[in-house]
Amino acid sequence: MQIGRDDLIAAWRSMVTIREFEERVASEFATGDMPGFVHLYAGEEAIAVGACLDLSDTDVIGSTHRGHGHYIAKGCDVEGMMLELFGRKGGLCGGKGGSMHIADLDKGMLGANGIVGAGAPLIVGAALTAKTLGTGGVAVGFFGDGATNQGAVFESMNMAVVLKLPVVFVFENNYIGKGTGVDYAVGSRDIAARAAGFGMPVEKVDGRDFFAVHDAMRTCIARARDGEGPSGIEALSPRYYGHFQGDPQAYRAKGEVEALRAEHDCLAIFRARVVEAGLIEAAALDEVQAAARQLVDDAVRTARAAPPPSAADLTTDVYVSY
Amino acid sequence: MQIGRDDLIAAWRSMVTIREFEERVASEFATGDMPGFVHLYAGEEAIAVGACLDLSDTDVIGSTHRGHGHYIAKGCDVEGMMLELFGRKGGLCGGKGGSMHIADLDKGMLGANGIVGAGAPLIVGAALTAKTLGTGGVAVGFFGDGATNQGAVFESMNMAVVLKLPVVFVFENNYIGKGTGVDYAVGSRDIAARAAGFGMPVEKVDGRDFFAVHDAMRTCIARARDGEGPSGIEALSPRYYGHFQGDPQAYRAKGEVEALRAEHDCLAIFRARVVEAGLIEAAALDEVQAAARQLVDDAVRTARAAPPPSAADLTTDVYVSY
Amino acid sequence: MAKKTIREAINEALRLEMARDPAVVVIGEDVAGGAGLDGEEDAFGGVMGVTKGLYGAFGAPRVIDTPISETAIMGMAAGAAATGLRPVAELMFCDFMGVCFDQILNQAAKFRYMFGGKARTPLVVRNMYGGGLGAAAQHSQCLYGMFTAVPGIKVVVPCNAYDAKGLLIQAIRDDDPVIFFEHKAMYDVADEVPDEAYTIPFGEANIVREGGDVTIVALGRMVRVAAKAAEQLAADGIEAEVIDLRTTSPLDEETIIESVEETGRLVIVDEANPRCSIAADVAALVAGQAFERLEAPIRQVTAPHTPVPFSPELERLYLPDAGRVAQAAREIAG
Amino acid sequence: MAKKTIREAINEALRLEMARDPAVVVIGEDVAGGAGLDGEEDAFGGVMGVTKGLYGAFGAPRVIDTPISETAIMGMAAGAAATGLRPVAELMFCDFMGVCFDQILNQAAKFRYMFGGKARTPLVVRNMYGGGLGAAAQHSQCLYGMFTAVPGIKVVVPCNAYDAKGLLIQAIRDDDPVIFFEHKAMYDVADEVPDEAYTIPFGEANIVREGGDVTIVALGRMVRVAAKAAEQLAADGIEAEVIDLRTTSPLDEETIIESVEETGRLVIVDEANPRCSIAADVAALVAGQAFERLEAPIRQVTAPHTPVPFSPELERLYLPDAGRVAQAAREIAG
Ligand SMILES: Cc1ncc(C[n+]2csc(CCOP(=O)(O)OP(=O)(O)O)c2C)c(N)n1
Ligand SMILES: Cc1ncc(C[n+]2csc(CCOP(=O)(O)OP(=O)(O)O)c2C)c(N)n1
Ligand SMILES: [Mg+2]
Ligand SMILES: [Mg+2]
Repeated sequence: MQIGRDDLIAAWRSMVTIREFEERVASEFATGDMPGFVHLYAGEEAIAVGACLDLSDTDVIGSTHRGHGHYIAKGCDVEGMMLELFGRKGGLCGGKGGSMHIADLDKGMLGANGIVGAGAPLIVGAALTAKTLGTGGVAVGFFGDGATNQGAVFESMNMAVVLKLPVVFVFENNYIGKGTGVDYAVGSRDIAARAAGFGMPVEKVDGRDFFAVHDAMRTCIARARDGEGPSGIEALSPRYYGHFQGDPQAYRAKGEVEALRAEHDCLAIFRARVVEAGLIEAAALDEVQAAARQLVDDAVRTARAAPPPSAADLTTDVYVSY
Repeated sequence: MQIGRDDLIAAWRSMVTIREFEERVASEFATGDMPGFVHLYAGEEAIAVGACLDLSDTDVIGSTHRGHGHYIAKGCDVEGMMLELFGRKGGLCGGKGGSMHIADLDKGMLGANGIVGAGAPLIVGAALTAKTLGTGGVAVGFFGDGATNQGAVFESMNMAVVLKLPVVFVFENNYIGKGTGVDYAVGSRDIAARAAGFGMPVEKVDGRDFFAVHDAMRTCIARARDGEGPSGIEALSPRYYGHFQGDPQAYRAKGEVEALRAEHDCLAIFRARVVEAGLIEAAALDEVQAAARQLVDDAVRTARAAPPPSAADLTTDVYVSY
Repeated sequence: MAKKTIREAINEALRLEMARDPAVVVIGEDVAGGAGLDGEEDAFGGVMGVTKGLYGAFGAPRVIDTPISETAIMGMAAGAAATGLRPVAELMFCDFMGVCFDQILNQAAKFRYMFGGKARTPLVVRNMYGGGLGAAAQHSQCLYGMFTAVPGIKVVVPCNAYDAKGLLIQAIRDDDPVIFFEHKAMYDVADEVPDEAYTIPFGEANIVREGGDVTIVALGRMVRVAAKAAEQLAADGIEAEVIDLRTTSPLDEETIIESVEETGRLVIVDEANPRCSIAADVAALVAGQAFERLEAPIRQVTAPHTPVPFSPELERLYLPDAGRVAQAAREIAG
Repeated sequence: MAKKTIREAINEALRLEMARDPAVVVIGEDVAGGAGLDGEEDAFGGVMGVTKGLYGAFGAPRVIDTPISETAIMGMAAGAAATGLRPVAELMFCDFMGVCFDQILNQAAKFRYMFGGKARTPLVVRNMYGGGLGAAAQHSQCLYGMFTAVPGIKVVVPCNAYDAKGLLIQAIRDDDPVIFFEHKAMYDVADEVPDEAYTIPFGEANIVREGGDVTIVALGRMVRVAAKAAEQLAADGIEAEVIDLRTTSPLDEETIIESVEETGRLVIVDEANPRCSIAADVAALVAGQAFERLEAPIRQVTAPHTPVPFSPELERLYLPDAGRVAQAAREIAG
């Protein structure tokens, strides 16, 4: 892997922005001022960022209920998302979608999705558009370990292979689906091998290692762009927070999360690597992280000060015309 | 494989009864007197019979839209089905179901199914009943090559593995799904391997060879009865008729069916084997076949003479109580 | 102007729009047929032959045969629509919505609202509905009511070849998801259809027959049943106004209400089961907005609350017919 | 008699029936929770904790955690029901019916009819519906209308803890498929609930409040909204009769019609979207069978024809409230 300094900085910026965003959302949600449900991505940053670093706005990603990280990794506006999470006017979805439906079609972010696995056929469709109109774009779909058991995901893998579409399936194995372990829910106990059985290459990587994810994705994306069809990666990395905020995580061992944070945090791994290799000096990384924290802090202040949607918004945007 | 003479006779009886039934339905349907759609099983008899020979009434099978063969192989009443196909009173489903919904729960025939793949979760459910109530029964589901691409089938394989249920998946590869070839529709081009990826053994066998099917099924059924969980077979055998009656089969090469009938017919293969091995003399086989033809002929006469359901039947059997 | 069947009219609409706009693609099982086999290409052209010839005219990249995976088909079409194509996806039988409803109910229908108005989803889902062919309980349902209930979806139920062509072209050019219902027993029904492209706007019901004594609202195949009943009624000196809804979402409330305000009497004919149906929906509309002018109970003529039976004798009893419609009208127009 | 929440009442109903009948099993995602992980067993007891403790009491063979595969869950439950078990399957949110509707619509609902009366399918599907928690468009819908439309299905929508327990026990002992709707914002609502098992028959609406001026029909969470509106109306001297449907299929037509024949006026309150809804269904029933006694237009108070918005301010506007119900009643009871 050779990644230029600017790209490394960009990757770091995305990763720390996601982390700062999620940690802050956790505390904001705890105040009770943030409505609905939020599912936090902290701990899995290296997957979204490694997967999206080489994508442009003509490339499309399909996200999950745990979509904040994918959204930021795809370069979408942080303030717009914070406003949306608070359900305010000016939110990226006008306050109508919220965390579970955060999207930015202009940036090729086809949306978080509240229906597990439902994003799979959608990104296959985005890939069909790219192939049919010859945009050169690829479509990348993110799916949790639990989602890999959904019929929609299975059908979509087969469809992408049959139609030889430029799709990359990213299986985010954080070894838990809500409160159920992957080794219980996935009968074969091997997501990558089961997916490969559909007729595409699927590589298993350490999802906490940005470089491993990026390397594997580079191969998948190149394959897709070259018209060789779909492929996938299974990236392993834990989530630090509960399934949703408020989940006490009784299904996890005591101290499990603390140990993971202390020993295998994806940010720490990235930082150590680039600093030790002398690619970026620690001070520069700190600067970027401070800026990210400031960005999130400003976003919260803006969001808390913003007005709610106006009553008229209730009945708009149902149809283009009716 | 050692199968007693009685069982061999029983198998032959089932196979020729299916063949006689389907050939007769083809001609009856052509008269225009048989309503709806019929999908004929002729050519695949060895699969249903090889799969069902060792099953009892406490074992449950789930069938497809092409269900006549499974129904007969499971030992259900031929006249009752013929009456049903003509939509007459006294039909096994009272004339309300027809060919696509032929069923006999008392005999463990959970029904043909008009929804491709929908039988998969149902037989997993039948297996759950067997396991929970300790009946010792197994559940066998039949699926075409096309059906193997349905989400319901994928989810069911995983569910059966996760819950370690006594299920046997029988994939009937007649290499066509309606008018689409299996090598187009199954991206991996290998149904058995893709299914095995779900975490269960799946053996590929020549579906025209009753003995090969029966051997493979014996292993699967034993495994299920011993509480070792699901398994499957992929059995290859062509269908002789169109997808449904009236289908000109333009998607097939000229002379394809004729060649298959002449060279690799499952009945001919069985007959040659048992006669050459001196297990059963040709005359006995002919006798059984003549009896089968008579049975079907009587069934048609009875059905044609039978009255339609009475008007009151329209609104009964919607609920047990309402 | 040439007589064309509904089958030909729909095929023509697809041809014209595919020729006009490279973003229009047809997706479904055996929409061409023969893929991966040794026989002819375009061997099916759709199970009823409706898309026959499109494969030859536009080729594989525009006429896309798929595995039997409706969730992937509908979702792929929805995702493609949201990113720049105008897919016409074929569900074959509307009954199959059971295996793929999520991609319509929770995805395509809600993109625009959930995403704050930023999405456009010009998706058309063609499907077959209705009884009369002995296709039994899983291949004969009328499920347009369930789609009508979903905000974000438009629902079209044409009753003749002229409307089928004009409404389908409108559906393809429309920027919202449209579910297009074709009655499986009507493909060979023919009438005058212009060769060129034309559109029929949504939300404009068609007054098939004028009359001042009773209003009969119908849709799809039931429009012909209603018209037949109107003839029987005319013989008794009762003049029925027959309204073909054409689209159930949007619904042309104005035309219905205006008519009932004239006649004071309403019969609704719907091939679907009665509960939470279009028949109930229209009755509720009138009971709320034209009550003062209503002079008699609103009568619904629908299928019973039962699955569709297989036997032709039972299916005939199951389906609404002109006699029952006329009888209902007589009871209230007396 | 002790006060119990709806959560406790449902849990108790499940406990009692599981103890009573070994054929009763609970199936769903995290109905216990913690499977294959290093933490506690029964870690969730259902996403809302409704099934908490059942795992400890009855163990894995009776309380079955599953992968995220609703089609397999519903189909497995349907197949198990048809072969001798009495499964209570949990769909979590009713919105998820989109991914598994076929197993209800085309399988469980139709077995008995398609198989000529030979099948029994004692299946219960528990699910959550409704808004108020900011769960947005894909987790807040009210889809009981779509199930009510399906012949072969029974639909239950309880509005308090006493009814929830009695109706759920009835559902479990019932030999037909039952879809059981629980409002996600009502689990902590408590009232007097006996400890022992009891059943409430289906198709018997509950007259929550008697009154002669106007009939207000409601279901689920809207029953409390209707009752609140009735109080406001009483202050203005308008006596409203409030009817809780309890089950939408079967529907207690008699109680509704008798009431409207007394009051001559009808308002229906339904949290669902308006098209082809229970509100429309009840309005159509009355417009057909109680027209002569009807003295005013039938008013429906429902959500608008839009998806459920996320922002609390918009969601509050989206949901019917007592003020709107009272206003609608005043308009026709004037
Ligand atoms: C079709 C459907 N089923 C169930 C749910 C409820 N649900 C939301 S997220 C989730 C767990 C998903 O686990 P996984 O796919 O591993 O993603 P993770 O939460 O670990 O990122 C479940 C069961 C849903 N939203 N949609
Ligand atoms: C969900 C669903 N999709 C499509 C159909 C239409 N259909 C009926 S049978 C069939 C082909 C099935 O092929 P296969 O599974 O190979 O079985 P075979 O007909 O070859 O026995 C199709 C597409 C259906 N009935 N149900
Ligand atoms: Mg996970
Ligand atoms: Mg086949």
